Amino acid sequence: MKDDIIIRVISNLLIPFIQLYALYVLAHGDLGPGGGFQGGVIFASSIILYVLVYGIDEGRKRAHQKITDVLNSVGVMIYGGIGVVCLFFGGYYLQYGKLPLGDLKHASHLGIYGIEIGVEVTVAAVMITIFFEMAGRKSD
Amino acid sequence: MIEIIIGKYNYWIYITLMMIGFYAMIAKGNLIKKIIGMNIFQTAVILFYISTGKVWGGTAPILWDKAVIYDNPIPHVLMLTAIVVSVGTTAVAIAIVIRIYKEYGTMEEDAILEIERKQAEELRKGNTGQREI
Amino acid sequence: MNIAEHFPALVIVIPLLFALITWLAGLINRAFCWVIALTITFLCFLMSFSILNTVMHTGRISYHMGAWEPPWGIEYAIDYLNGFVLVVVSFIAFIVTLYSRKSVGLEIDEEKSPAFYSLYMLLFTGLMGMTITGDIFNLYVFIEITSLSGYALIAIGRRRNSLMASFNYLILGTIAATFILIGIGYLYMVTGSLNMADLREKLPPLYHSRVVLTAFGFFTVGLSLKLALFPLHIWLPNAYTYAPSVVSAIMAATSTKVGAYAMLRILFTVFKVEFDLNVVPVTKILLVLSCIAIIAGSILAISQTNIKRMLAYSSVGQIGYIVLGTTMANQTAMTGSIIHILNHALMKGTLFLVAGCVVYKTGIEDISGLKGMGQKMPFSMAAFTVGALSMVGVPLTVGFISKWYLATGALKAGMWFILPIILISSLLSAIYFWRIIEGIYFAPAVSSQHSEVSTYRSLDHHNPHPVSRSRDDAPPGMLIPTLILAGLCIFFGIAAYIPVSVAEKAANMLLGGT
Amino acid sequence: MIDFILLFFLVICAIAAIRMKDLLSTVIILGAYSLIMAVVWTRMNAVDVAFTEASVGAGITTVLLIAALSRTQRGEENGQRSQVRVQGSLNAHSIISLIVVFVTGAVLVYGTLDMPDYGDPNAPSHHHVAPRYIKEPLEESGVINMVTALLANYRGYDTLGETTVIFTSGISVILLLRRKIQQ
Repeated sequence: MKDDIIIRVISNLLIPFIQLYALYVLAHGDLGPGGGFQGGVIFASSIILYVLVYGIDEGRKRAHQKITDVLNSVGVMIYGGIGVVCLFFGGYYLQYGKLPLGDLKHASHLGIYGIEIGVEVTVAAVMITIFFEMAGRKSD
Repeated sequence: MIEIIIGKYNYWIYITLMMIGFYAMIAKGNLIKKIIGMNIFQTAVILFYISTGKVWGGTAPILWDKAVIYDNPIPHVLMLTAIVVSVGTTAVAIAIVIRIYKEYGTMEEDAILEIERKQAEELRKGNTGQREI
Repeated sequence: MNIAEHFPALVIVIPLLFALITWLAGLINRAFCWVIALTITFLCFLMSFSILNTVMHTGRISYHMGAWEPPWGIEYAIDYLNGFVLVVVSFIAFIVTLYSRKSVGLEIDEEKSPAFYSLYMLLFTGLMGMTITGDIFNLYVFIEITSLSGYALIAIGRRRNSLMASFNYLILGTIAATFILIGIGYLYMVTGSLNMADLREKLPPLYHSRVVLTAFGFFTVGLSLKLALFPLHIWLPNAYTYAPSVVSAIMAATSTKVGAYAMLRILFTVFKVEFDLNVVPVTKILLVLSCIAIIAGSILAISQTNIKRMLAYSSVGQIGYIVLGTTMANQTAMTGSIIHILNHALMKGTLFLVAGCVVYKTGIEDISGLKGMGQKMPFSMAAFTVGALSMVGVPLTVGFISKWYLATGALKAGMWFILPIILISSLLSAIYFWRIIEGIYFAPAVSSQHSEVSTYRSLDHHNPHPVSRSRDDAPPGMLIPTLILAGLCIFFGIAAYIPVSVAEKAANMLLGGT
Repeated sequence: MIDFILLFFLVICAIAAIRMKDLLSTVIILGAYSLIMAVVWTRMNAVDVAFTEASVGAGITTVLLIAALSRTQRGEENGQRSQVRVQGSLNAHSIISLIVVFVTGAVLVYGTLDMPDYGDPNAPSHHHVAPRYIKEPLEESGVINMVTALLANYRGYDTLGETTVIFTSGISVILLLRRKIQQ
């Protein structure tokens, strides 16, 4: 579809906003609906739109296989790692209150942000990976 | 009787949807149809959970005033997990179906079983032939 | 921080995090994957052992995730029963991992091995998580982790049949998990709680509520599907037959056992034993089903020609034994059931590992291909014989111990008709195992170049002289784990008091004692 | 009233989705079904769940199913091959399935009879552990969205499991579909 100028221009215009919206959804998970999971899916959808317009090979240049492969596990590792850090500060697993980030309220708030980022990274990377693996040509 | 039907209408719808999805999962021969049935089936159960969390007059569970009645947030949280699980299962199922299509050239359960049966028969013939020698 | 205090969390979190690290390390160097998996499973075994030790001395451990006390947060509750199952699962996983290097090297494409080991670790994590958790929704989450990794691991078997086997398992597994989810929802609806211990306290006044009865029904059906109780076992034979050897071994040895454990939890911890006996006739239904499973599993096993399929059907029968003991609701039979979780894991593990050795060496999966293997692979076949004798229930093996406890329990419960069932099933298993053992030791070797081999095309170069009778056993990396399991089949057959002492306490606890 | 119409629509979409012969139409109808479901959940104030369903059910799942169709085939085969294969056995299978489905449905209906009514504020589930989550999210977690507080804090461990499920499915798909040479 990359020959169609209307589609190309509109999608070029939209993709940054979709990605920005994904971050907004992540950042506002504490105030309103949304959070890492929804943000991750929205982020992945921007890449999917890019692939639909420019094709798989172009898309792979933007989202390298190596990078998504690594990010797949980095997200969960951020999440699990925050839990382990809580252990080091004398708390139970995932007890954000023990993190040295201020009082209970602040520490929890930041801890929640941390894990939401982890979720977002994994979800976005996995969704992109799954899409790329499935969207092959019929022959292969 | 009428109160039961009206008072629980959401639950009746959930049961209907669940039955439709369940039927598609076990009775349909096409593998993609099975996956679609699976989605309907899981979504129906999510509808049930969300219904249990509803309180008449309640508002969305985002705190702005402690005096207000809120809906029960627990089912919402549990169902976020369930949706994620459902998309994960769907992705793996689709991956398996793509592989099946590549190997068998069809997505119809009966046709695949037929191919497998023939293959097993040939194998058995081959085996007995070997043994006779 | 006192590290031992956090073992309950770490025993899950460490394999989980290292499943991710395995994947990352595999991108750098594929050889790391196996090393990491081996180290971590061994570490988990040590931690589980330490947890069980603590439980034996101080009683039930409760670990609060995020320090939220139950029922608000998620609780990990370890008592005699799941402490025991944890040790069994982590030990078997360690042995199978030790075994896996060569076998995976042969059966899985090399570039896929990082993903394979990562999923293998996730399967292990899921099984451990199902065992340790004290929260009913957390149980569902771990069931899904286990199932998803299981589907993928089965689907990469060498033959294309594995794909359909995996897909059927996926459909039935999703039905099972969703049924369990419905059960959780119904219980939550009338109690407002998701914590198992809390549900136990809150449920008795509601025992006659239709909602609770429905929830119970859905739990029972869902878990029966997961642990493959007789009429719901249809996914199991194909899945175990076509999965890679390592996957068959770990799933046959642990996954159904953990399913059985989850069933025990729901039947006897979430619900009290009075409910199972007096309110619904569930123990009677399960009793009948498990008796049918025992007989039908053995009969179906006799007619099989593929060795893995035969073992899979025999698993169906053995699952019947585990369920059978729980239905009599007396301590002896319950002990038999719990001890059979260990014993069956040991003997089925041994047998599947031997099957993997044979596939590795010759590419043969057919029973007739085992003829004359006694000379060619003496150690593997000795392990097979031990496993087979154990399955039959010969004294001085673990199989005898389980059957002894089950039979005594049946007598105590006044259910005489169970004795002949156990006897008949032992005879039937003697028949199908004798057929093989006779072939192994007393029949001349046949040419193994029948068409079965052709499905293992890439294995041909491992098999230059298929008819050769000269000794050519599996490599030590595979043989040693197999022999360890076989040795334990005998060791725990003689020194049975070690596991029995734990199992008795667990049984007592499940039946309402302290 | 609008709730009834939406729910009615859901049932129609579900039936249409499994009756259609053209698989692409089926997938699109499933997307519509998910979207209506998201609207229903918004009406029930489950905003987070609705958001997720709209992005996942109506979005990603549809995309993945269409990707699968593009690599396989579009029509459900009911042609020559399947017409010949014994009609009788097919029907027997359908009948057994129908029986199983109706038994399940009957059990669920039986269970539903004793349930608290839809929206009943006195239902036990609203009074055991829920009040704490509703009262304290700001003090104990520093956020005002109770769902986020519950998801990330009180039941944060479940969410770790959930993220692991996603990771598992990603690795599974790689294991199943990744081709050997990637240049």
